[in-house]
Formats: sequence, C-alpha cells, structure tokens
Amino acid sequence: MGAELLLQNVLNPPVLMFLLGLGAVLLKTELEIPQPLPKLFSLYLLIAIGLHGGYELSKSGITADVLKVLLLAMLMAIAVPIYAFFILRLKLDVYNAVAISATYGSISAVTFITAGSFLNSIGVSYGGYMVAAMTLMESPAIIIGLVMLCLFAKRNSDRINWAEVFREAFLNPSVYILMGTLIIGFLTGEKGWKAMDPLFGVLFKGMLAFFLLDMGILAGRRIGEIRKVGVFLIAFGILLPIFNAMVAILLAKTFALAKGDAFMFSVLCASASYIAVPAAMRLSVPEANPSLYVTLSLAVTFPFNIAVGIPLYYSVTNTLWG
Amino acid sequence: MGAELLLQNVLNPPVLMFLLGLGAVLLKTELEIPQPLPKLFSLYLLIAIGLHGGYELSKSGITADVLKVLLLAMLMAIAVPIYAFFILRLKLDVYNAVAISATYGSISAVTFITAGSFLNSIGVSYGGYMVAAMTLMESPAIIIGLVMLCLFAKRNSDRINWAEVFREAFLNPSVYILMGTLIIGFLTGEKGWKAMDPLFGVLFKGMLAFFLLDMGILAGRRIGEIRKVGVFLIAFGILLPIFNAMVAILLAKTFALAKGDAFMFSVLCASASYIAVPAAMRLSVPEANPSLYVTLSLAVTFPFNIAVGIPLYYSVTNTLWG
Amino acid sequence: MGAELLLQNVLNPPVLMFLLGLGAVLLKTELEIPQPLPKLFSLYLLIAIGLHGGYELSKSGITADVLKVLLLAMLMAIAVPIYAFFILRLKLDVYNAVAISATYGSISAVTFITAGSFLNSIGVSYGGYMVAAMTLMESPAIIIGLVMLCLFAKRNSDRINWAEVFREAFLNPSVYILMGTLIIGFLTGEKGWKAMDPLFGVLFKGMLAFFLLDMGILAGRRIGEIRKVGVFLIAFGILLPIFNAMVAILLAKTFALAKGDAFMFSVLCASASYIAVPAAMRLSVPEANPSLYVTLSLAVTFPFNIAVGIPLYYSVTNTLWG
Amino acid sequence: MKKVEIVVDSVYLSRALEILEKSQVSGYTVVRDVLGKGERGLMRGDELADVFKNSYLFTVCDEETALKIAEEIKPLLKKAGGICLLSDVVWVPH
Amino acid sequence: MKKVEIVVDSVYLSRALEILEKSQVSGYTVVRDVLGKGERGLMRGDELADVFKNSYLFTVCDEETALKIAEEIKPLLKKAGGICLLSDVVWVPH
Amino acid sequence: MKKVEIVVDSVYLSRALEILEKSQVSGYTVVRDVLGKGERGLMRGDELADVFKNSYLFTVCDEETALKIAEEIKPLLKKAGGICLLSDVVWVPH
Ligand SMILES: Nc1ncnc2c1ncn2[C@@H]1O[C@H](COP(=O)(O)O)[C@@H](O)[C@H]1O
Ligand SMILES: Nc1ncnc2c1ncn2[C@@H]1O[C@H](COP(=O)(O)O)[C@@H](O)[C@H]1O
Ligand SMILES: Nc1ncnc2c1ncn2[C@@H]1O[C@H](COP(=O)(O)O)[C@@H](O)[C@H]1O
Ligand code: NA
Ligand code: NA
Ligand code: NA
Repeated sequence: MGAELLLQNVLNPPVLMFLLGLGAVLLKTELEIPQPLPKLFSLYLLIAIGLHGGYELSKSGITADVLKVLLLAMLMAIAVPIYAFFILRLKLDVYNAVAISATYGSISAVTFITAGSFLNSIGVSYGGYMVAAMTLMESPAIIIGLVMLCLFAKRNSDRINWAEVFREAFLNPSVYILMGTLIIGFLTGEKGWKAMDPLFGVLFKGMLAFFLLDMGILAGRRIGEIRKVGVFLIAFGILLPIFNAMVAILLAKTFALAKGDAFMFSVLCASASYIAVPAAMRLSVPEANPSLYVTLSLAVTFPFNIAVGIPLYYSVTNTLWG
Repeated sequence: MGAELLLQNVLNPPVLMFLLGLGAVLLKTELEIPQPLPKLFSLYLLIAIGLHGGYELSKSGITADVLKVLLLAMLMAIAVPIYAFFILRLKLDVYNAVAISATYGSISAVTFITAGSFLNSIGVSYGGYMVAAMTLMESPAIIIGLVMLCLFAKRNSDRINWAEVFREAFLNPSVYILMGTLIIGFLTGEKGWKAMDPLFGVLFKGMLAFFLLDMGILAGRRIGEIRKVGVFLIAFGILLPIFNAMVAILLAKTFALAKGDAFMFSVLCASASYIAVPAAMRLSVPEANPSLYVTLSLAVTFPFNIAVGIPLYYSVTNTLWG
Repeated sequence: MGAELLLQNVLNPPVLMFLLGLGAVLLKTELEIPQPLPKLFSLYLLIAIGLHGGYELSKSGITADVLKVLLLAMLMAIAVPIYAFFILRLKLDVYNAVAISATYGSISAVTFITAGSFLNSIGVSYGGYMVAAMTLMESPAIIIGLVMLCLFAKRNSDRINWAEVFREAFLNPSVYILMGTLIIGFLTGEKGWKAMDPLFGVLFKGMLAFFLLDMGILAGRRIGEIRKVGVFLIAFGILLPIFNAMVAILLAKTFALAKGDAFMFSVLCASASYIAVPAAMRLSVPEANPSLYVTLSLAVTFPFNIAVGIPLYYSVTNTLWG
Repeated sequence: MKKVEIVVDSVYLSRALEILEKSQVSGYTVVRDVLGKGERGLMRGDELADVFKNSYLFTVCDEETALKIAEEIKPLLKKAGGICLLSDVVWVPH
Repeated sequence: MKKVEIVVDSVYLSRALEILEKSQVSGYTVVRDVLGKGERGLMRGDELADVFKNSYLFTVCDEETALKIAEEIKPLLKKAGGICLLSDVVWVPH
Repeated sequence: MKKVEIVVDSVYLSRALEILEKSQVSGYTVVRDVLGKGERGLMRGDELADVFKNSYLFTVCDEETALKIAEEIKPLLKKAGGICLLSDVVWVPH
C-alpha cells in the first residue's frame, strides 16, 4: 500500500472529521452532538444508501452476476461468525464469544459508505446491488450467534425466544429501512431518484462528514475502555478484519467479481456492527459485557477500517485486478 | 379514475415512504423518528411552502382572481365544520362532535404538499396564492367549533375564554409560521427566493419523503385504535373528505378557477388537521376524547387522501376541466 | 447611512426570519424550536464557516497581509475587554463587570455570518482568513476577564483554576470546531470543498435563515428582562458595539486592510458572545448574574447589530474606502 | 417539608405552574415530555401536536402550602387528567 | 399508598412495563433516556444503539401490589441490572 | 435507606457527580435537562449555551453517606444554586 494512497484516504473531509471528533474527546472539549441528532444522520445515511442502491439495481436489473454476489455475501455472513466464535473461545467465555462474533459477522453501513466515498474519489465504480449484499449481511450473524449459544452454553432457565430473535435479526430498524428504501428505489427507478437526488444524493458526502464527527466523539469516549478490553481482543479487532477482507478478496477473485465490487465486498466482511447487533445482543445475551463488544467494534475496528483498512484492502484488490 | 393514475400516485417515493413507516409499525420493527426530529421536518415544510407561496404571490400579484379564491376558501372553512357537526351529532355527544368537526373543517398542510408534489410530477401547475388560501382555512373551524359548543352544550362553570380561543386559532404555531413566511416570501420576491431555493425549494421533495416516513409510523401506531373508533366514524373519515372535495370542485367550476387551483382547493377541503386543531381542542374541549379525533384524522383520513383521495380528486377535476 | 441600505439589509430572508421569531414570542404563539435542533443549526453554521474559510485560506495562502489581520484581531480581542471592564465598573460590581466585558470582548459567529451574507448580497467579497481572525478573537476575552477578576476582586477561598480556565477559553466547543474545520478546509483544499459545498456551501443561507428564526425566539424571550437590565446597560449594549466598530474601522484604515475585510473586522469587534463566553462565565464567575450578560448580548446587541449595526458599519466603511 | 409531585397533560402545564405560583412556592422543577398510562389511556408522546404527552413536576414546600396546592389542583386534574402525590422530605438548607 | 420507582436498562423497558400491566396498576409514568451509574458501569446514553441507556419509571399503587411488583421485577433486574425502590406517598384523589 | 435528590445547574453537574463518587455511593441516576424556578429565577433551558438549565439526580445510600453528601454538596449549592432533598425509601434487593 503506497503512502500516497493512505494520505489520499486520510486527507478527505469525512475521515478528518472523524479525527476531529476523536480529538474533541481526547482534549476534553465537551463538544457533543446530542441525541437524537445522531439518529437523524444515521437514518439519513441508511435511506440515502438504500434509495440509491435500489435505483442502481433498477438500472442493472437482477442478473446472474448480481445473484452470484448475493450468494457470496450470504456465505461470508454465515462463515465469519462461526470461525470468529472459535477463535474467541480461546480466551473468552461463551457469552462474550457469542456477542463479539455476532458483532463481527455483521456489517457497518458507515464503513461501507466511507469506502464508497473513497472509491468514488479515485474514480472507480461499484454495483448498486452491493447495497443489497450489505442488507443481506446484517442479520445472519445474530442468528448464528444464538445458535452457537444454544449449542455451547448451558442455560436451562430462560430459554431463547426464537420468534423474538428472528424479529430482532430481520426486522431491526437498520435492516428494515435499508431493505425498504432499496425496494422503493428499485420501484421508482430513474424518475424517483431524480426527485430524491437533491437531498439523498447531492448532500451525501457532507452528511457523511457531519456524522463521522459524531462517530469520532463516540469512539473517543470508548477509548478509555480499550485498556480494559485487553491485548488479545485488540489484536482480534484489527487482525480479524484484515483476515476477513483477504478471504473476501480471494473469493471475489475466484468468482470473477468486478474490481469495485470486490473491494466493497472486502470492506463489508471486514467491518463490524455497532448498532443493530449490539442492540440485539444486549437483549438476547445479557450475560455478555456490552463494554467489550461495543468498545471493540466502535473504538478499535471502526477507526482502523476508516483510516488504514480501506486503503489497505483497496491496494490489495488493485494489485490483484491490476 | 384510471388504475394507472392511482399507480402513478402510489409509485412515488413520498407515498411509498409513508407505507414504509406504516409497515414498520405493523411489523413491530421499533423503527422510530424520535422527537424533536418530526418537529424539524414539519417546521421545514411549513417554512418552505410559505416562502415559496409568497414568492409566487409576489410574481402574480394580488388580483381579483386571487381574492375570489381566498373568499371561496373562507366560505368552505366556515361551511364544512357546520355541516360536519350536524352529521356527527347523529351518533356522538356534543363535545366529540365539536372536536371532530373542527378537525375536518381545518386542513392538513402535508396533504396539500403531497398533492402539490403529485401535480408537479404530472406537469400541472397551481397558483402560489393557494398557500394563502390554505393559511386562511386553518383557523375558522376552531372558532366555529367553539361557537357550536356554546350553542349546544350546557356547560355553566368554566366558560370559554374567547381571548385564548382566538389566540389558539389565529396564532397557533402552524398558522403563524405559514403566514409569516408567506409575507417574507412576498416581500423578498425573486431575490429572496433565489437565496432560499437551495434549502427550501430544491430539497423539498426529499424532505417530504423523509417526513412521510414519520407520518406513516404515527399513523401505524394509531391503527390499533381504529376499531375502537367504530364503523360510523371510519365511514365518516372517508366519505366526508370525498363529499367536501366534490363540493369544492363544483364551487371551483362555478367560479371558473383554473384546473390546478381547483384540484388543490378540493384537497384542502378534503383534508383534516392533526396538529393545530387537536392541540386547540385538547385545551378548549377536554371533555372530547383525543383518541377519536387524532386517530380518525391521522390513521383514516390522512392515508386515504394520500393514497386514494389525491388521484381520485384529480381525475374528477381532470374530467370536468378536460 | 442611506435608508435604502437599511432596507436592503432588513428585506433579507434571514433578518426577516429573526423578526418573525421575535414576533412569535411577543404575540405569545408558543412557536418553539425545541432542543437540540438549535444545536444542529449552530454546529452546521460553525462547520460551514470553518470549512469554507479554510478553503479560501488554502487559495490565498498565509501571507504577510493575513498575519497583519490576525495581529489586529488579537489586539482588539485584548483591548476591548479591558476598556469595557473599566466602563462597566462605573456602575457595576467586579463580578458582573468581568462577565459582561468578557462577553463583549469575544465575538458572535452568527453576527459575522449574517454580515458575510449581507456583503455577499451587495457583491463585495472578504478574505477567508477573516474566519481565522474570528476564531482567534473568541478566547482571549475569557482570560482577560479572569485576570481582571484576580486583580480587582477579593476572593480568597475557591481560587481560580487556571488550567480549567484555559481549557474553557481555548477548547470550548465553538473554538474547537471552528479551528478544526478551518484546518480541515485548509488541508483538503479545492477537492475537499467540492465534496462539502453542496451541504456546507449551497445550503448556507437557508440554514442561516432557519437558525435566525430560533435566535429571534430566544431574543424575544429575554426581551421581558430588558427592563431589569437598566438604562445604563442598554446604552452600553448599543454604544459599545458602535464604538468598537469605529475603532476597528480606523485601525483597518491605518493598516490598509481591504474594504470587505475592514467591514468584517468591524462586525467582529462590535459583536458580543452569547454561547461560549456565557458558558465559561457561569462556571468561573458564578457570582455574576447570567440574566444580565445573556440578556444584554442576545436581546440588545445581537438584534441591534443584525438590523442596524451591519448597514451602519458598512456605510462608514464604504465612505472611508470609497 | 412536603414534596408535591404532579403529572399532568403537557398542554395544561402552564395552568399547573400558575397554581404553584399563586400558592407562592419558593420554586419548582419540571421534567417535560414524560410518558405514561392512566385512566385516559397511553400517552406515548409521539404525536405531532402536544396531545398525548405528560409533564412531571415537583415542588418542595411546607405542609400547609402543600395541602393548599393539592386542593387547588384538583379541578384541573379532574378536567384534564393527571395525578398529584404528597410525601415527606427533608430539605437540606444551604 | 406506595410509590414503586424502577430504573432499568432501556432495552428492557417494555418488559418492565409488562410486569406493571400484569400487576394491574392503575397507571405509570416513564422518563425515557436517563443516565446513570451502577454495578454495570456508566450509562451515558450516547451510543447509537440503545445500549448504555436507562429508563426511569414509577407507579403508585397499594402496598400489596407494590410488593408483588417488587417480587416480580427481581429476576429482570438481576438479569439486566437496575434498581427498584419503595416509598410512602399520599395520592390526592380527584 | 435514604434517597438523596439534587437539582443543580447543568454546568455544575459534573462537580455534583464528583461529590457522589467521592462519597462512594453504589450508583446514581441523572435526568439531564429539567427546567425549574427558584431563587435565581426561571431556568427554561432554551439558551444556546447550557446556562439556565438544570439537571436532576438522585442516589440511594445508607443514612450516614446521605448526610455526608448533604454536607459536602452545600458549598456547591450555595455558590451555584439548586436544592438537596433527603427521604426514606426501601431498596428492593435483587
Ligand atoms: N398509578 C399511577 N402511577 C404513576 N403514574 C400515574 C398513575 N396514574 C396515572 N399516572 C400518570 O398520570 C397520567 C394521567 O393519568 P390519567 O389522568 O389517569 O390518564 C398518566 O399518563 C401517567 O403518566
Ligand atoms: N444507588 C443508586 N442510586 C441511584 N441509582 C442507581 C443506584 N444504583 C444503580 N442505579 C441506577 O440503576 C442503573 C443500573 O444499575 P446497575 O444494575 O447497578 O448497573 C444505573 O445505571 C443507575 O441509573
Ligand atoms: N421549592 C422547590 N421545589 C422544587 N424545586 C426547586 C425548589 N426550589 C428550587 N428548585 C429547583 O432548584 C433550581 C435552583 O434553585 P435556586 O438555586 O433556588 O434558583 C430551580 O431552578 C429548581 O429547579
Ligand atoms: Na463483517
Ligand atoms: Na378540511
Ligand atoms: Na466583540
């Protein structure tokens, strides 16, 4: 990975805004973006990515190539939480291993968006169906995690309420809104997008930058807890994403995905959830410590991906695809 | 009404976003747009519609034709709550009849806006003074309702405080902001609008879609209460709007309004308030049950107008104007 | 100052929105922009002005002329609170004199922005480094105020915690975000601004108008307290800004600043803080009465500057520069 | 001292505060936007109008004032719904 | 009458309310989004998910119901954290 | 057990919490952004700065700790305004 690629990634308003938010906490400035403003931004980003993805999908249609990508996405969404679980069990109890592996099996929409914005800035494109792939990848890890829990934990009382688990997995707000706007974008096509573009397209990068300021603040607040997380987990939070990305890139190469799609796929596999999965885990696995899985995902993996991971995965992809 | 007109209306991002919000509640997804974000959107829409209406008015000037429209608006704003009251008295007590008739005598700005966006998408225009007509139509129903209360209810203690009622009617936030921005738009004309257009014009449809997501959620939450409302009121909530719209269209034809104006006028008469009037009624007629008037307006009439009413009234107007 | 200049300033959507907000309170309409929406707008404006200023600075570079402006800004930021303090001591105790002089020694970003928008509308430009000057002028008054407190007050217990004071002065959220986005704008230059422009440039005037509606409401709520403030302080709140502006204009003339820069510099010196400094004073000088300094700054000086000060300072500058 | 706690529909908050002011309490504290359920059904607070939203407020005063407030707030609570509670507290002077 | 006050993790609010409903209290009041600190550490409420956020709720009921609620809420608080307090209040009838 | 309730200007919230931490309470709960009126006038909480805004917090602890907190919070309340209340509660163990 060339230094200039790293610099090109970092010298971008969104990434710098993230660092600004981080610095605000480290310098104790009392800067905050009070609730529910972060919810406004995260809703906006989900709607925007969904509508745009749906629109792109309506242009490309649902081809065999698209289905191939979706299948690969599904495969990784099932495989990652399984192997992550066994790695984590080396050092952690079942509950925390379940929660963390589910977190890493799922994805982070903002990481995906930032990667898209990076790709865009260097003039490479990717298919709108990648948003569909992302939506598909949000939920399975939750189910896999709880299956692991049933297999390996000895909880007799208070058995898992599977109906609720499936609702949490497939109908949590993030998945629902992404899925819904993807369909709306698909149904309303060109004409619909033209009406939505001024808000959900043109303003996108600015809103991303604004939101990353808040992500920086949230990550900063968790940084104090990184020490408590321990060296094993910190290493896990950096190495697993790299490993996942490499597996994804190899898979993508094997199945002849386009370069942009391969890169976005690797980012999806490398990213970890900090909204949907933690909420589900807090409810279904209260024995696990949320400080662990939220801190790891938000204060270790997210910044790593944003700053270093994205250019790294890109340079690997670029080398392989040429 | 052709099926394709209905489809054209429904296959629009704003209407689909409304359905998405509705579905979020029916599927129990826990999606919500927390306060005060809905206030941000409703404020935005009021300001946008006011500024734009004022600008259009500054172009057309206040002509005899404009005054004609305003007079018709005034007429309907007084007539509707009176005949609605007597229809409602067939089944309801005085208090609830007052509250519901006031609700239907007033208007819904979001229904108006959605109709404008529909008209826009099929390439028909309407006069900026329709916004002035809308503003005029918000308040009278509140006064009429309370006059009805005085005439027909036997409350001795705790008499109505008319000063407060007039303030509630003419200086409630919605009326005030609409009136104020209408004047600002009028005064600052072309130049003012050019500065405001990027935020309050270009982004308008996207913001409407965003807000309708929330309206769908709110309507969805009330749907469980529809059964409690009873068949009579549900029929009322659908038939009265249709009736009002038809009266409006006939009036508009008689007084030779332009096609776009006639349609927008019919939408105003068909729509029911769910912000300004409920707030006023809660304060002035605490004996009435807010679950009735809010549910009816928000969960029956609003969705009906958005999905079916708008294309229906348009197709009637279109037939008559050709 | 010609009447038409005054009119041109007032007949602008932002200023009219301020009046609309003011009227909303005076007419008791219950219009409000609930928290944290005002925080959203103020954050937006700070980020926008910072990014844009940094971008402009990256175009002009940091020249000797720029350094000259920054030095002048520093000078005034130190001088104003000192002479303001001695004027205030004629009538007030040490604590209130400290708090008010710090308030007037610092600046108001929204006044600066409104002036910029005014300048823009009459086709005069100013340098991006003026934003850097503004950032520099926020903090010193807080330090100077507390130095005055040490020199002239006899508090033995509970001595000033200077570390905390410096943090409050230089790392309060406003200063931090302005400084940070200025640097981001500078580092990312042309390319960065192109990505941020749709949100932080194009929408700027509309957002300013929206925010000024809220400022009008806040100012209106304080108007009832103006009487309690007393004639001396009201006169101070109008005359000191005029005096500061004149000193600034003379300095600017002496050091041969460009016309637009001179005007913006006069506005900075004339404006008073109502966010950063009041928060710092509430913490460091609890003996001072916040009703005094907030009311004076928000309900006297801010409206005066917005409505009358800006065209007044401009007409003086215009006469001198020709 | 007595603590008087009141939950009232948000549209009637200003009326409730007027009653406190008239009884010359030395102060009060208000939490706007609380949710609740009572006779009049669920107050989720999610409507666009301020209908269906409660406010929670309390004031600390001597027993006599507390009873006076309780008496004077009754008609409002009867009309608009809500609850009024009294309990014992010690107010730490400063 | 007894006032039962409960602080519970926001993700478990609906479970806590279910317990109240089942005990047939006449009503309850909820303040969403309160912060706190306890055994499970700081709940600043600033995360994007509703993790790390508490809700505070209270209900007024007779002693028997109060004790029943206290008993039934125990397993939830044990599992998810939180506190439950009982105190005496006078409910002013209207 | 004792419940200690404190209303304090929001800019001084962190100082108040420091006092609680120092007294080694087992936890506390905070409602940010409450409004109020007292000696220092109306706190509407609508300013851009955090001036004019209160926070309400409570902690449950044994009597001794409660009295210690009441003592240590006095200077802060004297300087910055606010109130401190003590009352009896039963903490349901879990
Ligand atoms: N037993 C109760 N305990 C706590 N809060 C109550 C109780 N009953 C009513 N409330 C509150 O008072 C509001 C109005 O009550 P009501 O007038 O009975 O509908 C409710 O929405 C609750 O917030
Ligand atoms: N002693 C206490 N006093 C007041 N609130 C408490 C106390 N202990 C716990 N809490 C509240 O209950 C929540 C959960 O407590 P815990 O389960 O101990 O972490 C905390 O976040 C606080 O809001
Ligand atoms: N008697 C009281 N009852 C309830 N809250 C009070 C009372 N007095 C003061 N407060 C609260 O404490 C805050 C500060 O009070 P003060 O320092 O007297 O201005 C007020 O804004 C209220 O929120
Ligand atoms: Na992943
Ligand atoms: Na109507
Ligand atoms: Na100044």
